[in-house]
Amino acid sequence: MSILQHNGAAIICMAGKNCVAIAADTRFGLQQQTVACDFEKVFKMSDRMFVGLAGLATDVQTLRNTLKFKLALYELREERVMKPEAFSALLSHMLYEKRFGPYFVEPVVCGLKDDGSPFLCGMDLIGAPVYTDDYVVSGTCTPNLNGMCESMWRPDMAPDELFETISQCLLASVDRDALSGWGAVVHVITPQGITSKSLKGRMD
Amino acid sequence: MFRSQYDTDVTVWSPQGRLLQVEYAMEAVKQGSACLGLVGKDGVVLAALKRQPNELSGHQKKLLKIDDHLVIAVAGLNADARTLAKVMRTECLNHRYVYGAPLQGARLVQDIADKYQRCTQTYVRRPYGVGLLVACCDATGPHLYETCPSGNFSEFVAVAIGARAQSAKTYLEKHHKTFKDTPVEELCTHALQALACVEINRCAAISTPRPSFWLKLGHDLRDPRDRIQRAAPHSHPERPRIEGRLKFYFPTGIGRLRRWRQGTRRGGRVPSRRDCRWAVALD
Amino acid sequence: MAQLRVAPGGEHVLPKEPPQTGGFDFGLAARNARLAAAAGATASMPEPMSTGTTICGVVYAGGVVLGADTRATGGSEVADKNCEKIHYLAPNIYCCGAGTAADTEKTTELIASQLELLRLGTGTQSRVVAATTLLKRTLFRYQGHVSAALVLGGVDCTGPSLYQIYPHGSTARLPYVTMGSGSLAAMSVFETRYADNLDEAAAIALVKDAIRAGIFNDLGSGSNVDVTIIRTGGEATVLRGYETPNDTRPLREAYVRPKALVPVKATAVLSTQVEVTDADAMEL
Amino acid sequence: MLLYPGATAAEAPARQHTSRPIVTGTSVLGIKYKDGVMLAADTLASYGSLAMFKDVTRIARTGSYTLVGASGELSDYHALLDKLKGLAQANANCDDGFEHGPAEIYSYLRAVLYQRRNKFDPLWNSLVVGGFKDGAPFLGSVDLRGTAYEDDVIATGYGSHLALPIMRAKWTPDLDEGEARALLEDCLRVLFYRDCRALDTVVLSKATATGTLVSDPYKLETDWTSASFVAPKAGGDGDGGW
Amino acid sequence: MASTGAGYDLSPTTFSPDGRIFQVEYATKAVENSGTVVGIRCADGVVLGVEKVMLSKMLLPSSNRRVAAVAPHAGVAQAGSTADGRQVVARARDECDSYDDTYGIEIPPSVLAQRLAEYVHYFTIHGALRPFGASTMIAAYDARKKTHELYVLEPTGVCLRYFGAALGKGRQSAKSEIEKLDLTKLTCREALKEIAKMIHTTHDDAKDKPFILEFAWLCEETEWKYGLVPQDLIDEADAWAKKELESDDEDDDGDEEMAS
Amino acid sequence: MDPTPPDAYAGAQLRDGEVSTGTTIMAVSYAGGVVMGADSRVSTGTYIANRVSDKVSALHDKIFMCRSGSAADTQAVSDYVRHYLASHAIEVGAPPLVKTAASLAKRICYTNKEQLLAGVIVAGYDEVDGGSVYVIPLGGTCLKAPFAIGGSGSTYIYGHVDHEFKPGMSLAECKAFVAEAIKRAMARDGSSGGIVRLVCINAEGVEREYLTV
Repeated sequence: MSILQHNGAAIICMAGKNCVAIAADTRFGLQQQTVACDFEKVFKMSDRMFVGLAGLATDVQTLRNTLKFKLALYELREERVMKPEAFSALLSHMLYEKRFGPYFVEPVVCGLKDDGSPFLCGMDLIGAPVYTDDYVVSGTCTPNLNGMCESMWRPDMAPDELFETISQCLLASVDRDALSGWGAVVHVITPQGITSKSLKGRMD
Repeated sequence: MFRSQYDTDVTVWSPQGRLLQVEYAMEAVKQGSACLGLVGKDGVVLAALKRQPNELSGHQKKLLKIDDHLVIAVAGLNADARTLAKVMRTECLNHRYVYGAPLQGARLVQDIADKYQRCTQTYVRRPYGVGLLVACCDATGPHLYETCPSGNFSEFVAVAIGARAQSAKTYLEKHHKTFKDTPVEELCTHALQALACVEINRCAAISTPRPSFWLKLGHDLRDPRDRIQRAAPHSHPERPRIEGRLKFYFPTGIGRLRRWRQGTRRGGRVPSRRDCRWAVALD
Repeated sequence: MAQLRVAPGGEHVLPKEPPQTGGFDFGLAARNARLAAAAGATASMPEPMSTGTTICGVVYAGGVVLGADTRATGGSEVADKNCEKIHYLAPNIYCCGAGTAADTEKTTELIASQLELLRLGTGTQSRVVAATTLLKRTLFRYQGHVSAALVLGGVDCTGPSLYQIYPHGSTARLPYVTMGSGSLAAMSVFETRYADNLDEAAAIALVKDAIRAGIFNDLGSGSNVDVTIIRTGGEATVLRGYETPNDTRPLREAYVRPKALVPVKATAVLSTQVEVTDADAMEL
Repeated sequence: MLLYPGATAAEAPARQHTSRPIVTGTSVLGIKYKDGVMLAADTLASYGSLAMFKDVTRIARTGSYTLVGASGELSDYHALLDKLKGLAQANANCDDGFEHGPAEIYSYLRAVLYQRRNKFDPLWNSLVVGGFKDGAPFLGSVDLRGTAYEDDVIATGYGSHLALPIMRAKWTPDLDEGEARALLEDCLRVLFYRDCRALDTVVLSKATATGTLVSDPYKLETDWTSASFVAPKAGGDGDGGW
Repeated sequence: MASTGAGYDLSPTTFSPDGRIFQVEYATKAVENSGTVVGIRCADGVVLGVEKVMLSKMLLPSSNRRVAAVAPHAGVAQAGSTADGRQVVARARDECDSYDDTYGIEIPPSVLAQRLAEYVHYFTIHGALRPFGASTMIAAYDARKKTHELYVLEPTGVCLRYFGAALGKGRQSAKSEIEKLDLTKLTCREALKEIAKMIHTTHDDAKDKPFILEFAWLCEETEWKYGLVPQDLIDEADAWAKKELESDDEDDDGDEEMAS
Repeated sequence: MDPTPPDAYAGAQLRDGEVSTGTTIMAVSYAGGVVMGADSRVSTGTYIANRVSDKVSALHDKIFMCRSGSAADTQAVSDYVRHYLASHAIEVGAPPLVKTAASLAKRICYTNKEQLLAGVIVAGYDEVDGGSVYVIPLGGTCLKAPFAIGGSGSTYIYGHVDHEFKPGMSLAECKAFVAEAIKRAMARDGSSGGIVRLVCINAEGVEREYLTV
């Protein structure tokens, strides 16, 4: 088993029309054993931006703290909110800096750009960015997630439809993955605000 | 039959250079009911008389399918035939596995004949007491072979073996020159006529000619459409007349055959000319 | 079930901003080695994303044409269907990358920035050989551990030139070059059809067919053909998605999904929370 | 076999197997064309990287209809040809006009290679079987695991990387003999350019309605004339170093 | 057979008081009753001719071959039981194959003959076996010595090299006919005709079953490869033989006698 | 299959302490016969176990085998071939062909390839084929060649022999060709050395020569 699969995760970012959503499961496990089912792995980085961190829980939390620190420092110094494009570049470089001793984390970033259009970015553990305009996934069941999203995603979804789609994709995927699931959260980001919902999932 | 001191062991030659045990084994073939086969333009037909050993029993199994392209008819000790058929089926399957194609009939027959022969040269086993007619359609066309307990085998245009096979042979010898241009549908008629000769000469119709097995070039027997074919004897211009007391099957529906005895049969309905077709089906 | 807590004593000590020393940070290397040792033979270290890749380039009468497919893979999984493998180095120099995605991305980015600085310093157009030299020095320093296999093409005052750069830092200047897992397929096209002094259309067609050979014969390569043309004079045209022989979007969109989704029976919405959109940054 | 006088058999360490190719041939190519099937291969047998034998024909006729070409271990190929010779003689002995066709030879080889693989003693070859019988061309390939497939174009070894893309792009079912030959020669040339174990001396063979034929070895023409090959420093910068 | 029936003739492992092995002699009887087989080593090759008795009108002419190929350079013709003969043929093929595999060259005729003789002989020394009821003529070419050779292997296991030999019913008259020929000059094509005539002569149409001629050869013309003789040559030889016999009959009418 | 065949030597290994003919061997055929040659060094590791060995073993009156690889293995092979060849010669009543000797050696080397470390050259004279040379490297491939070299020293002289070999050489030219090639290999290969042994085989008979360097 890869160390990336030690704790289990499933995360999706998906773009709609002038909205973007991020969904993640909430399981925290130690290999086959489930320890908690309220583990956070997506984090709000600004009012228009979330980051999802799938991988080794200790690195997830370390990286979250480092990111929050850097973000806060940036906002203090620059007196402006960091754009998702810049945030992704920052994260990518942070990861690549540890090219030969990486964090075991594969992040996804989603947010709204200045013009309100969606921004999506995924990365491998050493920061190779993948920019897409439909969806990105990360975690222990990426084949499932990719398969679901590949068939369910459509252009220009409204927030409600986006929520429905991303939820279905996530729940269906984790149902076929032993290492993720046990509940989920979905955040839908629109220019008007963020709607967060907790989903009930299978608890087995 | 005279008693000879040379006739109890297969491995003993008689002073005349004969192997009497082997010859006796060949007598066993003549005890079996008659089988015959004919090679035509596009296929081979096998036909056999099926005895019912007992009023309460079913009929014998005379025709055994070996592979999609190869069928045998047996006369003699049925149990011996079964073991040979098993070997033949295995050989055919092995060949299909290795070469992805059907085994040439001649090669199989030679192997089987060698198997026969080995029993005639060692002390430990008795010779096989069965003769086979092997019909096959392979890469070199339709073929008909006969094997016998001595280990000899021959290829024929037409041949009959078993009890009173001579009558059938006589019929076949009379017509065999035409067979090579005859399609199997018509050959079936000849086959049944020849078998009928056996029964007529016997003057007591106890068993019946049951449907024959024919193999046609290029036909896959697994195709259900090929499994049952009918041949209309009336279409054959030189069809000889059948006389005497003979019973035969005729179909009242595809695959379902009803027995009928002329004039006397219980519950039998006298067939009209239209109904009177020969059934040729997978045995 | 208990909420996972961080270490006793509250929040982690936030890391200090690392000093701007450049180079790689090996801080976690020892820990990772221990983790790997502890996990033993059952564990495998994660594989970074690689660009399985077909990349190539050809010199023609009026410049250089570079081409690339757009598939990125993680193991056998397609990680990105439409990634960009032709990287900008300078206005007159572009570079295709194969190998570990992050390495090609970051290495070319680094060299692009060094070239920019050099141009600002010298006020002249970047030389292709300079880019090649910077790249080979960088790669050689890391002894192949930085896994970038590159096809570098550009036009400068000496005319068009095309280089092949291996991850260990060796280079070769050639009229046609292929790299990546699909390089054999692409090379088969060049070796049968290359000629000196092609015109631009023929060069583009040749590159396109070489990439297509990779896309259709090599599983590590796929999706679209990207083409970049750099003409004598240093003017470059980037044709992203020059050909998209594997576009499935029309297919997917043609499929009409039932309007009303099956209601998510097992997942009730437990809480709905509308965030205030203009939160104070300090609150973070 | 003992190590030194007085050593016991138990002291002798297990000998490492040589279950790997030693004298090897590289790619074999095959295509169907209008009149039948054409196979081609170079004539090199390598010993590691040593070009040991330069005039070895790696395509052989077996029976009247079939060609068998091989990449991989040469001794195993020769052993297979001996087996096929036995098969052909068995057919001739029968005197009944029947001979195995290419499809049957292919199936037979598949069975042999698969059986050997199951004994963990594989015959280290990738074979290409081509032939023409009963009006139909046949082209198939069998590898050391007994994996077998038929196709219109087939390349083994390095050819599957370098020649297949060319053949797939240029092949059509109605190639005439000249076109087929040109296509195979194009592929062989690319293999010579780009495969260290390839040679520019090749044999071509064909199976058509009139039988099978294997050419004598002949040399391919190769091209080394591109201006930048001739004068690599024409641009002044060489390979990019100092 | 003077001492038959005395119980000394029931096993190949039993000698009779006068030192004979009757079972082997009886097996030889089976050969003597068979159709005639003639083999001639001519100047330019070896010809094997067989009188193949056709037991039924419906038999295919190609059926029950009495000649068989065993290797490219060797073939056999057999008299006696065809079933027994096939075992010898199978053994011959095995010997040819394994010799080629081992030594990389075709088996020399003398070695082939020797090895087959050992095989056949084995069946004459075991109580659980019986001797073969077939004799085998071996025609083969020695590529090294550039000689073509004819051997006759009998059920006893004796195998000798011949210039001309005959087996089966008509062997006596055939042998005397062969002796009249000049085998140092006779060509294979001529031999075909002579053999056809011999077989026709020995065949009694009234008493014996109908037969067809079967010929195989190995000669310069076939590049020293064993093969069946083309049917048109057989037909030609057959016609020539029949015509010769008719004219002989006419001659003989005067003499009132004909060699039977 | 794997497009890149591994190094041929990698699989076949000597056991510790095994005596090996780290060797240079050679055979050339000419119109009337063959000339064979070998160095004389036999080593265990870097110790010379025998400095005057004879690596050209007689298989029959006019057929010889040059041996390279494990001394024990190649001796066993040549012993078997000699045995079979002797009985074969009696059976056919004539001197065996070189082709036959090669076929026997191939059969042994091929069927036992897992167990043997033997690369040999079989050469000699017979009345059918004249002089002929067969090479049987590791793995048991058997090929006929106008001339052949083998053993660890051969790798140093491929270029030399390719350049020097001319079809249709005389006996004297062949002898000079073999002697020179083996001397050059001995000069550069640490595992070859000692003296050069030549064996000339033709219709007249067998003649051995012993050359010191």
